[in-house]
Amino acid sequence: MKKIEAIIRSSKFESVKSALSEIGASFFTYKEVKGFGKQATEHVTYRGAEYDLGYIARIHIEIIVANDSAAKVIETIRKAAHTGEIGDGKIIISTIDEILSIRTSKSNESAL
Amino acid sequence: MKKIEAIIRSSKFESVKSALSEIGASFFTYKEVKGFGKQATEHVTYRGAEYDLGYIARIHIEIIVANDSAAKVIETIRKAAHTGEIGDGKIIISTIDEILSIRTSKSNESAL
Amino acid sequence: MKKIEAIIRSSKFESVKSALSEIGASFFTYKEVKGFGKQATEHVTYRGAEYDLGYIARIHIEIIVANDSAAKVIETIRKAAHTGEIGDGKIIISTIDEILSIRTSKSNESAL
Amino acid sequence: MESATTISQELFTTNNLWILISTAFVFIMHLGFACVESGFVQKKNVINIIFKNTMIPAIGLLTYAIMGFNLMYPGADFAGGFFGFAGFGISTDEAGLTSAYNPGYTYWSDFIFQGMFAATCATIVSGAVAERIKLVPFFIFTIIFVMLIYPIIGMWHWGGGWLKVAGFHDFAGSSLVHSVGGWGALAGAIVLGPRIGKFVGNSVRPIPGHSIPLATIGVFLLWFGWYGFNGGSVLSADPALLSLVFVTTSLGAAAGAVTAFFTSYFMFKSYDVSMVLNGILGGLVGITAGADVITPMESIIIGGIAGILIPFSVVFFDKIKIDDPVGATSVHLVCGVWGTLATGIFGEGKSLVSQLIGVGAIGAFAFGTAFLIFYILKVTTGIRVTEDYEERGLDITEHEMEAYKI
Amino acid sequence: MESATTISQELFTTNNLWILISTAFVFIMHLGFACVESGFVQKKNVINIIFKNTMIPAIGLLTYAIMGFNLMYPGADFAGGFFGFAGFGISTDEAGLTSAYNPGYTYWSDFIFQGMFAATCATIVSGAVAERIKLVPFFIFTIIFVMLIYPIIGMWHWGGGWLKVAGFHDFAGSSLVHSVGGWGALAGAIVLGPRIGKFVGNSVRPIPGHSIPLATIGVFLLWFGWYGFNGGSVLSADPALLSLVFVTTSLGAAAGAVTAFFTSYFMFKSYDVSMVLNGILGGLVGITAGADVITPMESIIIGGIAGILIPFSVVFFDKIKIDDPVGATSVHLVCGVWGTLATGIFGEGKSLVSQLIGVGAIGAFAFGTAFLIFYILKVTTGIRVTEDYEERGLDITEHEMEAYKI
Amino acid sequence: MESATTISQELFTTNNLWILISTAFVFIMHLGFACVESGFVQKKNVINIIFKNTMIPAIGLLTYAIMGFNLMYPGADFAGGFFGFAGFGISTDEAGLTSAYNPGYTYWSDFIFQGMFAATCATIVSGAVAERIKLVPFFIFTIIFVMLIYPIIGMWHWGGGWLKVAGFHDFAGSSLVHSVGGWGALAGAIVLGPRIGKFVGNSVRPIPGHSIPLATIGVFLLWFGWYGFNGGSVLSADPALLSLVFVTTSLGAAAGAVTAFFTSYFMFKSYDVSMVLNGILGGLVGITAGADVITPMESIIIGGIAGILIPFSVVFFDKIKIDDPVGATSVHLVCGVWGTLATGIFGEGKSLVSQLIGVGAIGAFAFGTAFLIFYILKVTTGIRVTEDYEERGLDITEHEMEAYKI
Ligand SMILES: Nc1ncnc2c1ncn2[C@@H]1O[C@H](COP(=O)(O)OP(=O)(O)O)[C@@H](O)[C@H]1O
Ligand SMILES: Nc1ncnc2c1ncn2[C@@H]1O[C@H](COP(=O)(O)OP(=O)(O)O)[C@@H](O)[C@H]1O
Ligand SMILES: Nc1ncnc2c1ncn2[C@@H]1O[C@H](COP(=O)(O)OP(=O)(O)O)[C@@H](O)[C@H]1O
Repeated sequence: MKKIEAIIRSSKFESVKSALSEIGASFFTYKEVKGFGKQATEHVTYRGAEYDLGYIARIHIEIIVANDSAAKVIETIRKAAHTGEIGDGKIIISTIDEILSIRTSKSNESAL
Repeated sequence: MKKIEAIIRSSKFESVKSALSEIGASFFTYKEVKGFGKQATEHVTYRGAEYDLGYIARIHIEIIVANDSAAKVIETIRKAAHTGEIGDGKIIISTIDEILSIRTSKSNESAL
Repeated sequence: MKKIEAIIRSSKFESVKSALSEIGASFFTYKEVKGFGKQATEHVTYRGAEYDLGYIARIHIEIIVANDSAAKVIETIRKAAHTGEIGDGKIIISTIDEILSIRTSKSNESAL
Repeated sequence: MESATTISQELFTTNNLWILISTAFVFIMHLGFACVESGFVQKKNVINIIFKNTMIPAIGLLTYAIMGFNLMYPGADFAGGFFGFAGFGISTDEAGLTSAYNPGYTYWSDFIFQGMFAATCATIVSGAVAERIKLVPFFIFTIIFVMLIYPIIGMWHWGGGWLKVAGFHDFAGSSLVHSVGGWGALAGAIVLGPRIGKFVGNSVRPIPGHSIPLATIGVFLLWFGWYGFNGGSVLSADPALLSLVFVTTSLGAAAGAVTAFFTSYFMFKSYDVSMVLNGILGGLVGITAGADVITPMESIIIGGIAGILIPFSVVFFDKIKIDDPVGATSVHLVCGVWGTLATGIFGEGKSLVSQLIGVGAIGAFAFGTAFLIFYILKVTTGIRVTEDYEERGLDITEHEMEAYKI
Repeated sequence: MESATTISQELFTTNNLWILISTAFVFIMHLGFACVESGFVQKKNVINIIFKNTMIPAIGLLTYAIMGFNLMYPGADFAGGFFGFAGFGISTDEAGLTSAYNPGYTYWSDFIFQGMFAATCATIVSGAVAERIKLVPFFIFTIIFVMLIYPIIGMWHWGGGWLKVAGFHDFAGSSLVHSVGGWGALAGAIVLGPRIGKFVGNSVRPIPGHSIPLATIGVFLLWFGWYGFNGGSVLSADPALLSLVFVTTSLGAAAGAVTAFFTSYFMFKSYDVSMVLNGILGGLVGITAGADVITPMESIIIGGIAGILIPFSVVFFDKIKIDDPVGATSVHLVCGVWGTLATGIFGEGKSLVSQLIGVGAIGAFAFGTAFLIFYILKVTTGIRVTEDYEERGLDITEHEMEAYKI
Repeated sequence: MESATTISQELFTTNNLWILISTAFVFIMHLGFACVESGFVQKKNVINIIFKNTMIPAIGLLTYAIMGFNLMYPGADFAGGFFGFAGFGISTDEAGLTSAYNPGYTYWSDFIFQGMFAATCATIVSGAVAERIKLVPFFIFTIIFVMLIYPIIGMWHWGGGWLKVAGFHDFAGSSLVHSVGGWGALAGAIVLGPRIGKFVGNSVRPIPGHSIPLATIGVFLLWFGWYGFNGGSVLSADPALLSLVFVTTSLGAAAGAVTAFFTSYFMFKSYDVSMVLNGILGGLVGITAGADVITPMESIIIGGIAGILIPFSVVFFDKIKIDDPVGATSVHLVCGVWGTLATGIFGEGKSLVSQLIGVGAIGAFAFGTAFLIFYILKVTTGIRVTEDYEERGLDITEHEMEAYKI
């Protein structure tokens, strides 16, 4: 089983979500995170003093898939989240030992 | 060392927390996340237009344990988070290279 | 490629951030999480009833690095986040399969 | 106040203007209640409490126009009685718009000032039953309580009924408004039972409110509105009495804050802002029955004792496992009763016995009827949401909305 | 009202005091608008709407001092006309500060009460164009709208112009203030187009507001301020008329809440607090044109129909793909027109024909000029922020600030 | 104003009513301060600032009743003096409740209106020392400042003391209230030192407030309350003067908003809402000393200059490393001094020299005593929380509570 983590632009979340559901991968977990990267963070002012907001608001998606669907999911996310501008984000793939469904106690492919 | 991630119903957090502390596993980290899955998301209305809230509020627990206690922790979480209704969530187990205590600089078992 | 997760005191975030940028590791993602550990959680009162807040507010940093820079990054975080008091937090290191840049489609070292 | 025949048009205009401005002040108390109660509930039940507290003044004004006003002020024919009714609807002739009606106000001013008061008692209840009551049964309760129970009790004293004759004194409603609401709150909290997880075994698990700034805005708006609540109850702009009422009201609130601060510090060893906020409200409720007949020094004593009562009362209701998320019973019932009795103790020419009779009669009737209504609703429509709804929160389940997207 | 020559200094003082207190009440409506509009927009555009709604009353007061007041009240020379101007700036002689100017108020009171009204119509527009309009063009629109369009239309009726002569009746501004703002809102929403993602194909994607508590505070403050808006429009403290206006205003709002509740429940099967809040505002707008000439019972009917119109109107504008984030057109335009017509139907001695003429003329002029201004701005400076700015939100992009650090 | 012997009961009633309504308006300023200051601090210190700003008016009213009132208005025996005292407590005879006391108000009205003012200066200080001061020492400071320092300075001018004789003019307190608070704020900020991390080397690290909507609500409520602050200072409902004061107050605030907008735009190239909000407050503070003796046009100039001063002042205090989280010194001290001087420049028959003497004497005494109190507290009880407390926030550490559960 693979865990795919994608750190994407908040503004691209809707399109990634629908792209994923089109290929049938509509189960996942996400949260709002803050990112530093090559993209300059927002430049803001408060009471006359300028400063960097210090981060870019991003969405972190976590999705567990069977080994053979991983490539397709990765490609789908990459395409849907792509703008070509600095700040598009990263996809991180790792191997997990097991995923277990709390409801059914089944594991791996049958847990999904 | 194993990393156990559990994505559970927010309403089950208290019972998972006390179940874990009963078996002595009272060190962990958690955050609020949003999940998509088989459970239909909340159906809401705003100014006359219906829509899906688009997610279910969930809690994501992350707990690092020694290999030999993993099975017990997993089973404890599974039981405490179980309702049998769609939407109970998943437990994801993976192997980590190392855990390091910032305070003591000790690693693995002795870092916990 | 290594994934380094650090769960640190919120109050140490600024110093970890600058320490990382000094060694050139200025790309990462973070979020606010809540932690249980040996450190007693805040003791609070509400309308005459005392209770534990039930958690300590922490920052969870996630940073992907090439294998050979891992040690340096880990040591940098450890030093910058260290106070010696209970509650300093943990650093978790694991091996990932791959990191992919959404913008360039390059992977691993060249994705960073 | 001069008699109706001799008052000048100038004074009548000023008096009437003050009653109307007071009406607007009392109106803002509804926002005060909405803010206090929504601030003290969990994030997941905010829409629900706002929905109730927005509908309540609307329901209150309309039912008061339909029959409340004529139940509460049935006229001289029912003087000294227990019940009277002057017919449905509101209307007046030309004379009703002059000082011939009353030297202090026109018929319309009378109606709207009293009508704005009416809904207050239901709003008090909504706080105590928050986070677990079903919406429709609550509205049924509200309508009955505001349209019938409140005006009937009000008639006993302000409408010239038997309590008036018995020498009872309740200037602006420590009993007639606040304790009536408080008794309803108590009845509701008992019939409903506590929120899930509030009492586990013998321990009390606090369920903190989601926004203290919101609750603070509410308390200050209530204090502000109280200048109309007590000030308008002078029923004219009479300089001597009105200025006394402003002073006693202000000092009562201030004293409540200070004593609640010290008492809660000694009890809990913390600077608990929720206690100070409730202390202010307790002081205001306490001062309301006698604001016209006590001295400023006495107002400090009465408000100060109210502020001391608050933390004890909150702990007491927790101990007997009555779950009142916003402290409505402590503020409105306990301090309402205290204020009414204090008027018998301190008020010149007032009798503690009459006050006790009033407190007892009002308590029996308000608590009894409220308990009955809630109980009948419980066994018919049901009054409590399901466990699942309660855990997920009423906003998503009953209103299909979230209060915040932050 | 007695004539200027006979009124006593006492009555004059009371009348004038009421106008000034009303001014403060109307002022607080600007906070009400700021809260409603910021509560109903997304978190990322909160600073932007607050910025606008803070600048608007400032701009409104200053431009009204510079020329608005003298455009709206050019004096008897222009009676029955379409346009008049009494010169730049404000000033008065001694007599302007006595009842010789007017039995109800001094010259300064007249100016400041009217000036506080002036900015309201621009505030209404800001809600409808929220989350996507550029700041500077919006301010240019505001200045022209408040300094020229609003006073010219106001002159037609309140300034003694042709609509006055035509028998038109708009007591406190259902048309002159609210529908003028509503027409501007409609023009702006049309010229700008909908927010990205609001209409996808044939489906409507709701974009929920970020804080319902904030919106609720706003609605209650507006209701509170309305006592000054309508009450002050009596232009004296006359007890009979003023107390009637308080009653009709209150009951209209209450009826709007109740009918919006039922209508939206039957339409959407949910207890939608945003509809109830808009229902209250609709009731208030609806009652404003005739608050002085209808009975309390009629006020319930007028406010109640306004509350029914609200959910239908919201759905209608969604259907024709006009995106109005806060419902300004439904509240101010639809209910403003309804209130004006209702005055012709219910108001004693009022003519529906005159009301129709007024509604038509005001609509044509307000919509036409607003559309023109927005259109010219669109093709010159541009009025819409870039897609990137819209997605990231105007707070970060235009103001370099965030509304919350929670 | 007619003399006491000739004023009619009607005018007396209206005058007195206005003073009491003004009292309620001034009361709401305390909510305004609470909102502004809590909005401009970090989320972790919200309970703390709310706690202070809730206790301050309570403390202020009680200490003013105990001795403040009789220190500030010791009576004719001390005319022209530096210090006087008429004994502890408040009380009056029958005559004190008639126009024999004063044609504008009763004794009780006098006390409560002045008492509501009293706490304002301590509230101003609380903003400047926010996020790092210990609670108990702050309350000790507050009690001394409100019970002694403020009334003594007030006596110099309003109590008929030496500044009165010297021809000093401060209508409603640009100096007596705002600059006194501002000097206290400056002293506190200096003795305490900046928050951790505010000044790093030569650079200023902004620490943004946690809720701009909350701060905005506060600013609007302050503007609203100012109608009572300045309007009530007319000490009667005199139509000519009162309406002028409403106009100058409104235009001063509006001008402050507009010039702060432009100035901050030119300085920082951004539309900074925090500057506009402070600009409004600066305009209001600036106009307060002369609101009764200047023309509307002059009020625009005075308020406009105040709005220009704000951004420069904020930057200046940052440069000299005085850390004032909410900008209290810029708003209340800088604009308070400016307003006092402006009265000497523009006010008919007013002398700039007298104004300078007043500004100097008040500054020396207020800053000197405040510095001394803070310094003594620093070396005795300590005034600053530990670094650990400051980093974790005062809400959790001093109050064991969190402001939000969102
Ligand atoms: N080494 C890293 N570890 C973890 N997260 C990273 C890393 N590098 C980038 N990110 C995340 O990806 C986001 C986008 O990266 P950025 O360098 O700005 O643009 P791009 O991905 O187009 O090169 C960052 O804001 C951060 O959240
Ligand atoms: N493949 C997946 N990857 C990541 N998270 C998942 C995945 N499938 C489910 N989840 C998480 O688990 C939650 C529960 O899943 P759901 O399918 O609704 O119920 P159940 O676990 O009972 O089958 C989801 O809301 C989501 O947060
Ligand atoms: N086994 C664990 N798994 C996941 N997170 C942990 C674990 N142990 C500790 N943590 C995280 O590290 C934080 C600090 O741990 P704690 O035991 O309080 O102090 P220390 O790290 O100094 O021993 C906790 O609050 C928690 O967020």
